[in-house]
Amino acid sequence: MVVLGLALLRRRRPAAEDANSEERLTTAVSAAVAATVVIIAGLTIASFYTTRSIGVPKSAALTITVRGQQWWWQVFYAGSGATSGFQTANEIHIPVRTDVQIRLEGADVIHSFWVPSLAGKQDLIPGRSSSLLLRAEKPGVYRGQCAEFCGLQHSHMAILVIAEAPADYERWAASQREDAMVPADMDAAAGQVAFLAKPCAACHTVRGTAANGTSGPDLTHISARQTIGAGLLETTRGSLAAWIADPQTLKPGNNMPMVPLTSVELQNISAYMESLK
Amino acid sequence: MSNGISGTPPESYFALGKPYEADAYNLSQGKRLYAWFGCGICHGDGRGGIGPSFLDGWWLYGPEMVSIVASIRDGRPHGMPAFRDRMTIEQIWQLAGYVQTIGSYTPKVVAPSRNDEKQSRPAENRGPAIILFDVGPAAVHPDQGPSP
Amino acid sequence: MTRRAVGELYDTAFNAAVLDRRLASIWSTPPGLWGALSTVDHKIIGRRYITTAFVFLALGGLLSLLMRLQLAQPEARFIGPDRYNQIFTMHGTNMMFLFAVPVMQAMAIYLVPLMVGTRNIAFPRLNAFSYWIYLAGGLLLWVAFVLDTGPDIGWFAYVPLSGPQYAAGKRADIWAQMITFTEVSALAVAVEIVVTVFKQRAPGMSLDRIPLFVWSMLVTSFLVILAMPAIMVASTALILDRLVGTHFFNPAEGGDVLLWQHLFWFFGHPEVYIVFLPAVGMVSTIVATFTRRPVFGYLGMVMALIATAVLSFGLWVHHMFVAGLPRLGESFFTASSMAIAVPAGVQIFCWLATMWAGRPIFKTPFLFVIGFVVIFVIGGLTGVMVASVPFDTQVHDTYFVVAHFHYVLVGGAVFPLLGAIYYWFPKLTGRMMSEPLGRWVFGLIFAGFNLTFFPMHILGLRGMPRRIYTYQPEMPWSGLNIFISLSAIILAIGFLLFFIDAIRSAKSGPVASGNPWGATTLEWATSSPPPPYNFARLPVVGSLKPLTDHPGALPVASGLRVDRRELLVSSVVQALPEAREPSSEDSIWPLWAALATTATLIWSIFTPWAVVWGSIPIAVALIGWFWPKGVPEDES
Amino acid sequence: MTNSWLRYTGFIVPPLAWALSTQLGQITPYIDCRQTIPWTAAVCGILLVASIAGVAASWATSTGLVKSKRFVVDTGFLIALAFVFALSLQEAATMLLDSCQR
Repeated sequence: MVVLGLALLRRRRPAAEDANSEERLTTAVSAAVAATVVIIAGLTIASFYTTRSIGVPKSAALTITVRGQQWWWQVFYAGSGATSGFQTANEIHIPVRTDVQIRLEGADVIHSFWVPSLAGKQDLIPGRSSSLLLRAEKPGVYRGQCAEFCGLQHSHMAILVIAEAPADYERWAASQREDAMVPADMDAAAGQVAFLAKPCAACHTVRGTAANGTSGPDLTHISARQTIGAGLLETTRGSLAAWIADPQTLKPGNNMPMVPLTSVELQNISAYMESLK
Repeated sequence: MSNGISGTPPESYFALGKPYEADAYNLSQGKRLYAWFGCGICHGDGRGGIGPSFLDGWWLYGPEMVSIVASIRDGRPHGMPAFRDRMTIEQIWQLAGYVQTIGSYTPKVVAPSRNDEKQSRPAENRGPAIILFDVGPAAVHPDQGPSP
Repeated sequence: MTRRAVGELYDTAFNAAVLDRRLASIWSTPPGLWGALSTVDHKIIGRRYITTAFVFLALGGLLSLLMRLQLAQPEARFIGPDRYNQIFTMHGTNMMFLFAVPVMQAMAIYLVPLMVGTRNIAFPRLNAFSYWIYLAGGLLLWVAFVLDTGPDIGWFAYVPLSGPQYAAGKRADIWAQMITFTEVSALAVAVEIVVTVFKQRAPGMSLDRIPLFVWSMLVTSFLVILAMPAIMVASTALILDRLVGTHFFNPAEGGDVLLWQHLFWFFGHPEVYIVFLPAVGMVSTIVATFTRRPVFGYLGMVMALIATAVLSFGLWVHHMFVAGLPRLGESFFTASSMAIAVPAGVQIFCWLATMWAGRPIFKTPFLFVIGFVVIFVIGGLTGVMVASVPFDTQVHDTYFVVAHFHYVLVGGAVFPLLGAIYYWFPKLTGRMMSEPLGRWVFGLIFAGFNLTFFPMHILGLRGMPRRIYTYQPEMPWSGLNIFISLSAIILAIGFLLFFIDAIRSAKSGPVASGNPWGATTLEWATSSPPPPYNFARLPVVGSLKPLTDHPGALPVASGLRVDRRELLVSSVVQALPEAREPSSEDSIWPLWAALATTATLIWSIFTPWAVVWGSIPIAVALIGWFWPKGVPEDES
Repeated sequence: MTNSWLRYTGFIVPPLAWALSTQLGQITPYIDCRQTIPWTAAVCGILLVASIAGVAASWATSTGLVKSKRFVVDTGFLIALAFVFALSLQEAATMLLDSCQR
């Protein structure tokens, strides 16, 4: 196909040939078409070989289920035998140099799971399940993003894949399995009371408390995650307070309603959130 | 604008021609609030459960918006909690509009959209419910006491 | 011929001047508003169609500038997510359904009857109807957008996002109904063109003597007829899901979300070729004229047109490579997508051979063809890349794909179209467009286009997904985005200059002769602009380039009546004359029918009962339409 | 009579075979994956042979025609070649890829 470009550049030579060059033209065009056929066939075969090499193997060491929600990622780590499973959001931890199978489910509309540096993308389609293989060779934080247009906040639907040494990964997983910490200081304790009394608990789960809502992300270890709002803001007490005070200005159209709170309640709840390591 | 209860609806209610009953956006918001605030835990998808049904055509306190708003805002005896601290008054009106739509026996011009899930009853946009869902007047749950 | 009744008048009885007067009185559109509303002249309707489509092009261009404004810097707040989603949906929908397809068909409405040497398109009233329906669909969409209820679901409106639960309000309904409008009009035009080409060719114009533009429009029309029903089924199912409560796309009730994608892309991929193939015809015509020789490899070109058209129906899954289908099945589509590069290559090589052997004259239309070749080859290369499954899983839904399809569509269709406008403008208006300005237009658009869209390839490879209304400052995208936004201004200035040139030239350009370019096809055999009856006597064709063979006057056929609108019907393969056929006179009923249909379709967004009650005025309009009026055209 | 019919097989058989193969290619991988018989490859192979036969038939019978008829047959023949090419690429895919791969 690159030959096309060359032919195009050469074209501008004044061509004052006679009509009897018709046959040579036929030969040239036929040859060019034949060359195209050969090149195309070669490319296609190469493409098939590549496709073959990126398939999902029959068994993976770890399986993580990711559900796409408008507009965040719900992540399930299954338990096995004695260890219990747990839930997190917008952040996946994986051990390095291990094949990790990501099972993808669509909860509402079609999303697409895409971590460019680790693998190609795969759609999350309601009513269907698909899967994808991740394998990180080097530890690090890999950013991913929803690639299929999924509504108002398609732009703010990022996911972090954190690849770490197997020991670090095990430590992280163990801490995630724990229930939420009991608030240590006064503010956080008051925040917990307010959290449970206000509608927060209707949508969010904090394991170890009465809060067991399922329509929002699991907040049991929210402060251990790097970002809130699906990659929108870094997790700090300030950003947590800003988010709780007015989620609709920070991420217009998202599914968290503005809950009327007094400034003291807001302060306490964000202190409580920050304490959920 | 005296309407018999305190906590009057937002000014826009009358200015815009009762938008909470006749505006698809507000009904959709009400539908989201219905899910977010766990109404379904007691009232199911409108067929009732722990709490009374909306589909059976019987309103314990009448089908008017003000009384539905009052029920949501202040709660009612026998288990209906008060939501006045959990929602803004506007949200309560939106939710009330939606609740009224669930039990509507005459078709409304507007409706929230149906859900992509298993259909256990006629969707809101298929009103009136009675054509397809005629359970007759249901007995009041014993805990709810007699009709007022 | 049949026995001639007393009182009938035939063209054999008159000399040229009298004949022209007679024909003009029977074929011309009466002046005034009523005449304008009831005309069935393919030239007037074609001009209207083209103008309307270009208005939509300008509006769509404004939308894209708004998008570039918003994306010029990270976390910009010029446009909120809701409006932005409406804007990109409108841009895509508008460009595909209201500009690209209609403008190609519009060119055909104007040119095909002239190129095949007949007096009007087949089914002229249906033609008028299709324009009104198209206009109504476009207005519906734009009025909705202005009222802030424009669709916000992307131009391919994937369910469930466009379904009842996630697309509240009437936005998606308006989108789906707009599809119905444009499909009805596109199907109507396609049928007219097929019949015109098959049955109304000038005597002697056998299948191997049809101009390549006519071939391309014939193939395109078949594509429209075969592809559009898929989208009509899809949009109807969507509307039923949304308004009536069916569950075609609801997985919880046994529906399937992927069904939409299959149906949509079964239409959507041929759609690309519906836009591209007419452009192939335009390029072939322009190349032949400006290299002073017929296009090399006529047989190969026709084969490439047909092969591309058929193959285009087997490519749709390459839009769904990341939907989790079996890789083996997907690879079948890789194979087909790769194979379609072969006919595309044949076309390119044939044009290059023509240019090589000919003596090129570098006028503006030809410059656009050169631009087309350059850009389309780049678009073709990236096309081969995205046809590969492993590569596509990375770049799917990123700016790489945005760049790719703009290269293919703008490069492959808009460039030839602009060239075609410069080329046929004298025929359309009787005046020439400005040559120096034309060179500026070409230069600005070519440079602006490449500067705008080439960096998008890089953005895509750096991981920028499409359809995001903003991005965060820490992403490595902001530099290129501001560059693209600035380049878009160059592109916009180029288009602005084009519109200025077109409007100015239409009013006061130099007057054109009948055949200003020295072209060889039949549309140049009549005056510019053509008289209402196109040809005083229908030409007879003996080769591919009738005007070169008979530089003076063409051989003509005679024996047609002049007291009614009459044209000649010929056989499909050899184009031997078969019968004289009346052509409809002007009628206001297509407009009434279009209005009744429009009212019904828009009403049905609000209640399904509209379909029942709306059928009454439609029936009335159709009865009026088909009622015999006792005019000479009604005679068998 | 038979000749005139055979002439157009180039036009008709390969596109049909290709369309059929493309469609079946969406269905048979699921069956292949469960069983061990490579249905996809078999079906695609048979269709490829059929389309080559169609091309050959139209080639063999396309002599001695009126120019405009000859044109139709020749066009069909060239089109057929494009589809044979597409089909053979599809056959290559069945050879190289595992039908269970998603």
